[in-house]
Amino acid sequence: MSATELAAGAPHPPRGQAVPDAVLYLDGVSVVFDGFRALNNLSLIVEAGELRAIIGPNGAGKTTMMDVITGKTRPTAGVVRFHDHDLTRLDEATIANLGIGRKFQKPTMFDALTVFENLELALKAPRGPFSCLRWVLDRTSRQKIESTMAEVGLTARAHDRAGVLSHGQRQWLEIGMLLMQDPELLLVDEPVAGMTDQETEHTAALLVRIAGARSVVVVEHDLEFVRALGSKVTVLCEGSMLSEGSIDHVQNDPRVIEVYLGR
Amino acid sequence: MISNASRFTRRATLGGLGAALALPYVKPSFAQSAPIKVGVLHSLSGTMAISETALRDTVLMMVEYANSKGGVLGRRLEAVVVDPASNWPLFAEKARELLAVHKVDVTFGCWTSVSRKSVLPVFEELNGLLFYPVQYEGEEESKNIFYTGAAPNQQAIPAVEYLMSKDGGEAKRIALLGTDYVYPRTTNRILRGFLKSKGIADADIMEEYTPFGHSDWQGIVARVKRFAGEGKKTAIVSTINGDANVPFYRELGNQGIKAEDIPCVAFSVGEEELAGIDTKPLVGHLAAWNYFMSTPGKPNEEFKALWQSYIKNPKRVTNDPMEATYTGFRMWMQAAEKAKSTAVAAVTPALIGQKLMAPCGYEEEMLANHHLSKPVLIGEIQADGQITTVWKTPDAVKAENWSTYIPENANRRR
Amino acid sequence: MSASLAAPAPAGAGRMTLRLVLIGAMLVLAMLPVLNRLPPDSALHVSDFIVSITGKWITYAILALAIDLAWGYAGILSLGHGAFFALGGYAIGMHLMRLIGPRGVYGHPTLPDFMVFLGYRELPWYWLGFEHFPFAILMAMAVPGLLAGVVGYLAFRSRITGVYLSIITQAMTYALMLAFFRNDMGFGGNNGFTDFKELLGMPLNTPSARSTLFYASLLLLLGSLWVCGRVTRSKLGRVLVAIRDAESRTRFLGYDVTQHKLFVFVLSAMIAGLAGALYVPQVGIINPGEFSPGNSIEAVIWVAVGGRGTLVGALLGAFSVNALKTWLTTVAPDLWLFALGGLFVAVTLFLPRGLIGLFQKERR
Amino acid sequence: MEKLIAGLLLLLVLALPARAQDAFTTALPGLAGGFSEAAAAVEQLGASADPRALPVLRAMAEGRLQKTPEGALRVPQGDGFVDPATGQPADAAGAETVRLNNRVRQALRGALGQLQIISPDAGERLAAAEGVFRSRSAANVPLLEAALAKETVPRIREQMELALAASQLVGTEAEGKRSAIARLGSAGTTEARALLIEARIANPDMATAIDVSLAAIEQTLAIRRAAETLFQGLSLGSVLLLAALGLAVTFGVMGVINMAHGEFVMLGAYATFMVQEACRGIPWLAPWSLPLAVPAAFLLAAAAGAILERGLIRHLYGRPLETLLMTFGVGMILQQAVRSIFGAQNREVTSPAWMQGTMMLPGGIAVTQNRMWIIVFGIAVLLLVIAAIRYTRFGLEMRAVVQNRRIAATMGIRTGRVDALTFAFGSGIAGMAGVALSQIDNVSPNLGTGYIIDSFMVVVFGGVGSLAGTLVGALTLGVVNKVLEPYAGAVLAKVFVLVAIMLFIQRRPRGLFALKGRAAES
Repeated sequence: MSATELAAGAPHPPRGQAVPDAVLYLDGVSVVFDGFRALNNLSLIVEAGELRAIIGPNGAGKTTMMDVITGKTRPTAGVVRFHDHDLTRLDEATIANLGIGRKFQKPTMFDALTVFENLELALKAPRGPFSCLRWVLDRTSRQKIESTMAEVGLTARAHDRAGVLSHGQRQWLEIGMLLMQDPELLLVDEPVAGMTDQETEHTAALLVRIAGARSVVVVEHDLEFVRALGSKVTVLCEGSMLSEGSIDHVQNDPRVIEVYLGR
Repeated sequence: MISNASRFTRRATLGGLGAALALPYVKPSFAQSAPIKVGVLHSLSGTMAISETALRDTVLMMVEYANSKGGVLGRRLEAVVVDPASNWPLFAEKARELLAVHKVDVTFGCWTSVSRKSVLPVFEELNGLLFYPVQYEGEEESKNIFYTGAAPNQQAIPAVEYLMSKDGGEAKRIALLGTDYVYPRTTNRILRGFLKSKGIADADIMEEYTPFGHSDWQGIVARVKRFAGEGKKTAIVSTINGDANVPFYRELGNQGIKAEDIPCVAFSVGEEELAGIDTKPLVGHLAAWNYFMSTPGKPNEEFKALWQSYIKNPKRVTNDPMEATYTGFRMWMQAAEKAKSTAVAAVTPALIGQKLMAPCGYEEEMLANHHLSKPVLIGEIQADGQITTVWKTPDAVKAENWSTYIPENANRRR
Repeated sequence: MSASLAAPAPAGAGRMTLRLVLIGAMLVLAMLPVLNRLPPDSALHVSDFIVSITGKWITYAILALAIDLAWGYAGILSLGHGAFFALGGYAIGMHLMRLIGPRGVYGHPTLPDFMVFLGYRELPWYWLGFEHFPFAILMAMAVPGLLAGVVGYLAFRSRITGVYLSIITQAMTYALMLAFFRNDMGFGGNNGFTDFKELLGMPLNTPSARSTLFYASLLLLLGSLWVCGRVTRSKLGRVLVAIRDAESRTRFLGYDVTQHKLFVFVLSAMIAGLAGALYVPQVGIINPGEFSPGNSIEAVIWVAVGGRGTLVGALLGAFSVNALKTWLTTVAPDLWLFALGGLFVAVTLFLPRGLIGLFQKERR
Repeated sequence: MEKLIAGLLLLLVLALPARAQDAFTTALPGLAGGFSEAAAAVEQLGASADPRALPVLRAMAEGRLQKTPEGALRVPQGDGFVDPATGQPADAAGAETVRLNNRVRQALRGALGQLQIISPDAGERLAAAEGVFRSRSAANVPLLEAALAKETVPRIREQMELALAASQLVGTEAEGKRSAIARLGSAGTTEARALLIEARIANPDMATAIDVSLAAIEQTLAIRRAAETLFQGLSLGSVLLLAALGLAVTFGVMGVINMAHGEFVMLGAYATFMVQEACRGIPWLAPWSLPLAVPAAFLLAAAAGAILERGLIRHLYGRPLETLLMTFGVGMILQQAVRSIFGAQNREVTSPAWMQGTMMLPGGIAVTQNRMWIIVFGIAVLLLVIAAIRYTRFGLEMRAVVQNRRIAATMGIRTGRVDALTFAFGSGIAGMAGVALSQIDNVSPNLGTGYIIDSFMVVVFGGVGSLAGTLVGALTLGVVNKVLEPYAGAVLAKVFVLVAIMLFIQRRPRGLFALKGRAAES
């Protein structure tokens, strides 16, 4: 059975119709670059408060899917909704302000600014130029930043420039920035690359804790980590969904074993 | 000979903000026996360098010449050269520097009208003395400036009269082509008035302007050809500025516009400009100026010899603005000797009425309006890049810087 | 995009010294017109020339500040800031032309000479209102601001960044230059405006007018420094740095990059316009040459030489390069382009942080 | 040819000694007089149909006729001089050239036309017919009819017919006029139109016939004008293409913003000048100096480019804005260096004969030779660039380095060397553009500054990194500019084009031929 058929056969409601509890709703999304199909008729539903892990081999379309959701890439076809908002018509900043936060595969932040300043920029607050000009850091905001710094273990480095942090610290800082945004949906791309086992464990716990109040989508290679998350898993392959279910379910799915795990 | 290092400048070597702050503590002071300072305000870089560097050299040549004759009033002359870099505000700044810092006694400079207009308030404020050596549009008068180039009546009108004469080909239709700035605009306005007075209808006049340095003349030359193809003998009057002339003449030659059919008379084209073109296809096209290198006579032989020995190149050409610089410089020397002073207040009245047998072969006189009387020469371009005179006024013509063909001049404030 | 050359904030002590130096420099500048009034034989006398040229440099410094705000902080390398400067200059130039009134050569009560001459019967509509000084000043800010707003909106919205933006802004100033060179535009063509008589009732070309303009420029410099400092030290300043270093990341944080860039670009253009408005009465001429792309690049180079990303660097660059240029065009009229060109090459190669980087290193 | 005629003349003079008062001898001394006198004498000599007049007038037209201080004329022949009045060798001490003005030149053209219309040489007959056409004299009708009766070459026949028509039109015979009007109507040239417009005023009775002919001419001219505008646009486009091609390589392929690009073009123009000066001493080489200049300009500019890349630019990779500023400084230095070496004045680069004048395309479309060659040259350079990139080892390595520097390096490609070569290649192309520009613009230190912004606009408009985009971009801009020019004027046309490009880039930030997909994102 081909991947397309599988995806088509997956249970989901007819196109364009909102699903009651769905926070994120992708249906029939395709992205074509110069003839190359990065996403092929992909459908995905993430419900409120859900923690979802997405795995797949290189080139499966994980990052492209993130790009589509956050408005960086426009899909060639398909529906992408966040609650009632059609994400295919919005730009990155608007999408971010709707409550979708993203952590990049390669930790990206502002190297010229300090840890504190990076978190301050991420803090949920009016984003317009005039508001930024008038912005004064009040006590609650400061406390929020400080508690986040404590959470990600960067309190000691508050006034160091982000450019001098180690790779692991940068991962933490970016997670911290994500927390500061206070988003409803978090898209987390390979959060534990470069982390020690202990840190990985800590991250997993953190994500599980967060997921209660918001939805979290995690893309990861590290199967141990995914197992630690204990969430529903979606397997992508060649731009389409290959399998979905618990980690045990997908690990035993022969198709998954064939294209991914079995290699 | 060229003193560039005043105390002001030497101390400023500190550079940077330091230099800016150090400047105030330095003030120039010159001893009584100090040499006479001659300011040279010509662009040595930028777009105008092509025309103005030769004038800088002419002034330097004249300084050397004057010193070889024992200086002026027994004092040595010293040139102060600055580079205003074809940048008009920089002209004003450099003029101020020459007058206020270097305390020059006289300045030779400027080519474009805008550079002159830029420095004019500075010369008036600081009561300096400027010799301006290029033909221009007139409509100006300053007690601090002497204009040794032609006014419009000393160039444009005789040239068009010539075109309309039997010898010039009896032109009945005129295409006025110019660079879009004040000299061509004014000249063409005066010419329009003049042509109207000669009974030429507006429909028989074509007027077109192009930007500075315009290099693609295909369309315009083709339009002139079409204009000429509507009957009646046609001529071109070109007030195209410096750089744009080479591509213009090339296009004229390549599109086969022969002087016998559509003669083109130019007002800012001299031997220097032609040096960049192969003139064989252009033989017979005309230039109206007040001096040509080919002018016969002893004064011109002396001038040419002086120039070619100074520049150490027996092939270098002379041109009209160089001659005007030379004439102005000689007249200033005469006036300073007459006034027994180089003070502006003394030299200015002494300059009026100065006469000189100029290289153009006529005796020129400085008039009360600070302009010269000059002959008008019409020359034809030759295959060797020289221009030979085919017509000239019998006498030197007095300059009218306020043209009678511009009606607004009647209301002019005096 | 370009690799970030993030200028680190000078360490606390360094920042303090820098500020002291800056205050000292400002005080010295403020003293110049006073020293100018001393008798000429006094050891501390400062010549008119120095006062007038320093006044001009101050306006250049303001322009440099404006460029630095856009480039050093927000990463917008505009090669068209000379156009904003020139537009501000034209606005005040129009006012100065209107003030000449019947004192023009042709004695026309309202029309400037060049219009009389080109056969205008009445003032073009876009000249109306310029007889009022406040209106002219408003326009000196509004016109550059509006142009920056339109060009910036179109460019930033389409995410034109880096060298593309530089090329577009360069084309903008080039197109304006060509347009203003046309006599038919009603701005005096190549000759532009000159021979101004008075401003706010005070005759120009007098020492007192010069010192007034000097202080006005200095005041504007301080005001611009304050505004730029206010912006760069606010959260907005940090957002700008964020945009400079990682534009798309800033978007994913929910910042509307177009708005922020537009804000700083327009602000910068308005400051440049005001600088131009003070420049013109001091040099006594405005003409389309000010729009030439070379001028804008040169102004950017002042900032590069001084050190971008620090406000003091911009000032240092503007003063030092212009002082050098004034000095060299007299001392070495044939060679100064070698020296200046060589300086630009050397600075970009060896001093990526500009002259200010030298001081910063020393202090560490 | 001349010798033959002179010989015949000599025989003639010997055979008919001293025919005292004929037209020739009466008119001859007038040539040495003032301009009006000379013009009148030339006309008389032309009308005399005396074969003795031909060598004298020809010498005069070519600026070889001498006059002695006493006012006697001398025609140079071999090493000596001949007195045209007697045909005997004579002494020419102190003689100077007889000067001409346009009026005399005009008369000479008509007179030579009259005398040469029955010349055995086809070229001379054609020129003669043109000369007679322009002199518009009714007196020429019999002469032309006689000449036409003998003429067999179609091209000359046509010109003679037109000359005849022009002569008949100013005559008195109504029948001749009518046929002349019809003949000129089919000529479709501006000269014919000028004649008819003038005739319309002189002959109100024939206005209808003339209007029909004029309308026919207008129609032909309108088509021709459109074709010529297209040619002008393509010509401007090819200049832009040449100026931008080098940039398309350095900016498009390497991402280096080289503000000194214009100065490399200028170096190419000066190289052309130097090659020309070097060839001047070698007569057989002189006409080929321009083709020789192409490799010379390429090498000079390429060497300068390689030095710039190795010495400076390579330290600034990844910092395009700094590169921009640095190369601006380099441009200043190069300009001033050239100014110091060659002087600020323009340098003369002559066009070889095969690049001068006008060429007639089918349909009577007149195109200038130099621009025609520049179009050809532009296309040739484009093909060369494409070939170099597609089919050479260097091109392959270049593409590899552009796509993935690290992998290219691991495969043994010396990336530094490839960078230097690529930059040198782009600069060399700029140098070749300089050869072409030396034929239409000033060879001065400022040559390059006028082209740099246009070149950038072409590259950005066409799409960075796409040679096809550069070609289409350059030609589009050229043609649009030339189509707008008659309506908006040269300046506004350019301003409109610049604004249009700026707006276009808003819509397609990556230009006409944009690279799509992930590769373009990074």
